[in-house]
Amino acid sequence: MSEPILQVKKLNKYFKTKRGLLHAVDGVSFDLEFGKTLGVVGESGCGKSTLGRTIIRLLEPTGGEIYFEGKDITKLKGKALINFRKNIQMVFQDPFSSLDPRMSVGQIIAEPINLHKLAKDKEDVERRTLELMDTVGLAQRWYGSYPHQLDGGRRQRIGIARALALKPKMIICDEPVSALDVSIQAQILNLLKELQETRNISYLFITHDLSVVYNFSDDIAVMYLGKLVEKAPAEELFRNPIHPYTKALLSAIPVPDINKKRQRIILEGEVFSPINLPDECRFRARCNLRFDMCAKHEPELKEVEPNHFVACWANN
Amino acid sequence: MKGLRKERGSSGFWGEVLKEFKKNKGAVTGFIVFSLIVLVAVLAVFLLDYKTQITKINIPEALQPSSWKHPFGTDQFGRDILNRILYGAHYSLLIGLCAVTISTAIGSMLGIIAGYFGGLVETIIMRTMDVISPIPSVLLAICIASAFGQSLISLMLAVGIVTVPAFARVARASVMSVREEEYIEAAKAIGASDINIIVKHVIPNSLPPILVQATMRVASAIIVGSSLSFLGLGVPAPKPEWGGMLAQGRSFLNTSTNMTLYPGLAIMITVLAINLIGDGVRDAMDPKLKR
Amino acid sequence: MYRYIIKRVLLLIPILIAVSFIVFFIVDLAPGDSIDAVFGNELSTEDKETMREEMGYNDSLLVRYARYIGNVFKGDMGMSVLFKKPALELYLNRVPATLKLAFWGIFIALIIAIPLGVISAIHQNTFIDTLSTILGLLGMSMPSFWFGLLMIILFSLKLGWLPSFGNEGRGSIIMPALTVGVGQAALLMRTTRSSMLEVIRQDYIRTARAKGVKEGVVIYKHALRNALIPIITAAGTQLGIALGGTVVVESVFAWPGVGKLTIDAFNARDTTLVVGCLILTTALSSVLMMFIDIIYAFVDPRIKARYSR
Amino acid sequence: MVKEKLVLEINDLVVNYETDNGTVHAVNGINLKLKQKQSVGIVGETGAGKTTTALAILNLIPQPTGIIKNGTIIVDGKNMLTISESDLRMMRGKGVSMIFQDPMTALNPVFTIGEQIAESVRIHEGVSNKDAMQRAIEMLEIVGIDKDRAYDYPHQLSGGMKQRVVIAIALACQAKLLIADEPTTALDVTIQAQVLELIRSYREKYDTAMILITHDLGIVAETCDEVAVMYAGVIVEYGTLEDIFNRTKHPYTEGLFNSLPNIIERRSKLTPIPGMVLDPTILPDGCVFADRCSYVIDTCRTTFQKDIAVSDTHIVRCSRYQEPGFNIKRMIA
Repeated sequence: MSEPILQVKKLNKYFKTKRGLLHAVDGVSFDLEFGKTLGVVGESGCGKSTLGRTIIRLLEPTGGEIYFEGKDITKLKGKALINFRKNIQMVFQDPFSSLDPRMSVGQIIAEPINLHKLAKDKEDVERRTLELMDTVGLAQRWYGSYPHQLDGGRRQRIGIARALALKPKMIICDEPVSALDVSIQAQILNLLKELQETRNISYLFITHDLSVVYNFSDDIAVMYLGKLVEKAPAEELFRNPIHPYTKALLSAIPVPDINKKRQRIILEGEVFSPINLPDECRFRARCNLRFDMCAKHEPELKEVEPNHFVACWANN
Repeated sequence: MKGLRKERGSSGFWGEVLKEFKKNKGAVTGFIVFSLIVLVAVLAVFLLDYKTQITKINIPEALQPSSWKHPFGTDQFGRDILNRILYGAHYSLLIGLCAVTISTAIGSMLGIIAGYFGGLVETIIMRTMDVISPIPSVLLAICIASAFGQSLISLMLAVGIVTVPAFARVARASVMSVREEEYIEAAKAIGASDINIIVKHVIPNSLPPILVQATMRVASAIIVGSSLSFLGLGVPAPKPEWGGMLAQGRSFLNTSTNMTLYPGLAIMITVLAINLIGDGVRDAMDPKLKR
Repeated sequence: MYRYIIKRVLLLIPILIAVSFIVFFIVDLAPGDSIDAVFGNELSTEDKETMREEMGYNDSLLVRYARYIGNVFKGDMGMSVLFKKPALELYLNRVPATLKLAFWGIFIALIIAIPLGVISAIHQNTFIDTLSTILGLLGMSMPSFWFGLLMIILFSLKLGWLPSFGNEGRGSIIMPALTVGVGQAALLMRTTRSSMLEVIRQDYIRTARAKGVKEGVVIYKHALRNALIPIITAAGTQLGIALGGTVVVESVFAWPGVGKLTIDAFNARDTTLVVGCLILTTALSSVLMMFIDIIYAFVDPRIKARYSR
Repeated sequence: MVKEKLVLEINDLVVNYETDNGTVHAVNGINLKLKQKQSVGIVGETGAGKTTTALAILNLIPQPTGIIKNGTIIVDGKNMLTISESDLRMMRGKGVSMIFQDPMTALNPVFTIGEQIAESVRIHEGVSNKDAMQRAIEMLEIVGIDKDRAYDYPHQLSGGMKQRVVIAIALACQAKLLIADEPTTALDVTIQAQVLELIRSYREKYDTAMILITHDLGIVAETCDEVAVMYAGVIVEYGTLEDIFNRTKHPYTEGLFNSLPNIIERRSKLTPIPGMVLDPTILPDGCVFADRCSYVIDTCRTTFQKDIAVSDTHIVRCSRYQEPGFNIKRMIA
């Protein structure tokens, strides 16, 4: 196995709030292989977006380490940080607010080229911009248009083109299709997949949509209240979910198929906010199998089958 | 439901604002009237002679009613009220425009800095504003105007300074909401520096509320300016400032309504025109209020 | 809730101290002093100079300010040179008249503005809306002192219905209060209209209609209650402005309030009185603003929750 | 066929919005019938006219931009578009009630949740304040919220709980017809499962007819008897679950299925529908889907096929369906 492109070790990101310390990301560790996709799933407020933003250093980590191609990037500053960002880019969730409404499509895509002075002259900038528009399937006639004149799918293509401009090795996709209609969603997912095949880009793919992540990822990590509770290859996770939360999550997906009837597990209660957590399993309150240990300590992520990691006392 | 318009390279934000503005009848009327006032103000300064036509005392012709010779009549010194109003236009316009330029420049700069950087800088700036803003603005303006002596410049400064906190607040709020947008994060992610982000993304996007505020404030600055002159703290007589002319008219309410009626009407029309423009600018920039 | 009020009151103290310094500083910049203004021709230059020395006028700004603020904490705001009475007493004598004027003004403004704004919003883009929008613009563009003078010409001089000055006599409050109120009514009407328009589009209004709630109840119970928050803010600000802004109106109608007192003090370069008036007026309007903030809590449970934390 | 009493009958409904950018053709002639106990899922993407249809049933189209150009909507024998204002009010909440999409904004922030439920009861049952409140508390228990929370304000509740309150309001007067407009779109999957279960068990108890509006075919498969597939303000295909899921006839329905990432069978590539949604201000002469359809022929661009009955239960609007041997190639797992 080759060296992973990204290694995250015991990463923490806490926020101070009025009611206490919010553990948005709490001791998350994982590796991402070259050219592969790791899907991170979880419900709103589980910290998956914070995780992505901390890795690309839009947020300062509270603790832990991030290695990119074997290099520690946790504490990079100034120029070094800006240079690091050429390698790792981000596609955002909201195709409305992630594009500056005052800039035209051309200007938005050209911005990274200009910032890093990748082009020789103005014509070169334009040529590269148009090339990028071609790559993401955006007709050249949109070059001078403004984001609000385009629909969600096209806007998301602009975001992807902007991320590609720096020829990154890795892209963090933060819910890139959740604001889009299904027919457009499929277009964007196919585009991302194509780019991975032709350019060998690695993805960290953050989403709440399990069917999307199943289709798109090689490995899937399930997050609950800031912690990874299960991680396994996609097929394995869907065939053999072990953590009770993963089981419930999978059974809750409505399946557009009337020929297969499934048993549904309905969880009690709601997702809590991860503020001032006691030392106990954070899923305990909603879990259907509570052991004594669950109330005493937080379970660690352990490999229970090859490549299949679970944090649950039931499997220890 | 958003229509997908398919025109290539359209005009962008400012083009759309202009288009919206042009659709607004009131705003266009306001703009035309305001342009005429500006034109009149400039022409009057050049064409009317200050010594002979504006300030020359001519007691025999005092307090005349409207006539062909003096359409708005004459004041207690026999001076033609129409001429004085035309000549006085530039005082009010200068006070309104300069005062707002001062407060917009200072206020929004402070607000942008406070909003973007936050922390201690923000605390210092905003606490200072908190100290200035509870002082009733007319009283503060009176204070400042009298501190700098009775002159046009001190009046502008006075009217300008009292609105600085308002601009700082608007600018800060605007910047803070822009700062939360994902495109700021996106710019950071592609490696843009703070200065870059402020100049290219934050300022252009936080401008609309500041501009709306500025337009509206020109109107109120003209009123505050003429109020101060009315109280005897503004442009000194015999200069024909509209507020000052009204103050003189007070002594002749019984004998000459003209002296009170016309200068006030002039203030009102000017302010109305600017308010119409302000409404137009606001509606054109704020898609939320449309429909 | 009580803790919040106490906190607010305590916060007011440092702000007022800072305000007093700024005012003290600015007033000090003004050329001339009260001794010149009051005794200009009666005393010789030397006599005036010894008087200044005795009264501590020649000390540095900071020394004078420290002395002043020290006295203020003892309840002494100094003596007015002009009236030869304590500044605090003079001010307190005048406050009722100003409060009366400001409150009547805002009352008139509210009873005109809220119904008109609501009607305008629910009949958006109709004749009524256009008409009230135009009236609003006119009201906002009219200098209050001019409106006051026009009313004097019509109602006092031509018709002889109302007294043209002072706080005595029947109906003396009517014209000053209208003068204060009309401009504010215009502003408040615009706030009401836009706030109502915003609220009417909200989903919860649709929910209310879907329940089968009567249209009138939808507007006056579900919508107006939510729209009130910005209206209260605007009314509060207006009240604050009214307190300071009555200066002009008080001057037009020779209304014996604090505004007129301040102007008289100014003209006489009566520094002690000017500073006193400004600080007290600021304090008064700050306290009023605080009450407005507390009123919010009764309208909006979200704000109440924030306070009680 | 025996004429059954219908809960809802929509005939040739046309709704436009007059905007600054032109006339938006939101709903362009739809027909829909609903019997007691029956549940129909309306499926379609953004701008298909689903919500407009729902609001039209309650005669709640936003004024003054929204205009009902044509059609009748008969709920329980009453035409919602022509009855008097007071009759209409009595129908709203009692005859038809609606669950709105966004629980964050559907509740009035300045009233307690108990009060908001009780208001509906008070209007329709003519009971005292106290009894209405009692009923509101019962409703809260039915939707699984502790009765102590009746005096809470919406901001004190989580998103899932707010949606339960919205449901409680809709169910409070046991309306004959329930319209649920994307009731779970704003919610997390585990909460979505709770809410759907709640609606299902309630309907079972009271035999309520339901229209469920959603973009998620999975939810339809689990909660509805029949499906209407909408595109650009038109129902392009209508049928039972079996008809739509297993005997798909319209190319758009096919496209929807093929675009979906499937958790039963993992495919490496999805098959999206090419192109973008139709500009709603321009209504074409021909079929609304012609521009994106992979089976398009010249006639599709000039004439728009009327409804064709495939069977007693199955209707499709596609001119190519009549061609002998025409079949779409939907991949069925």
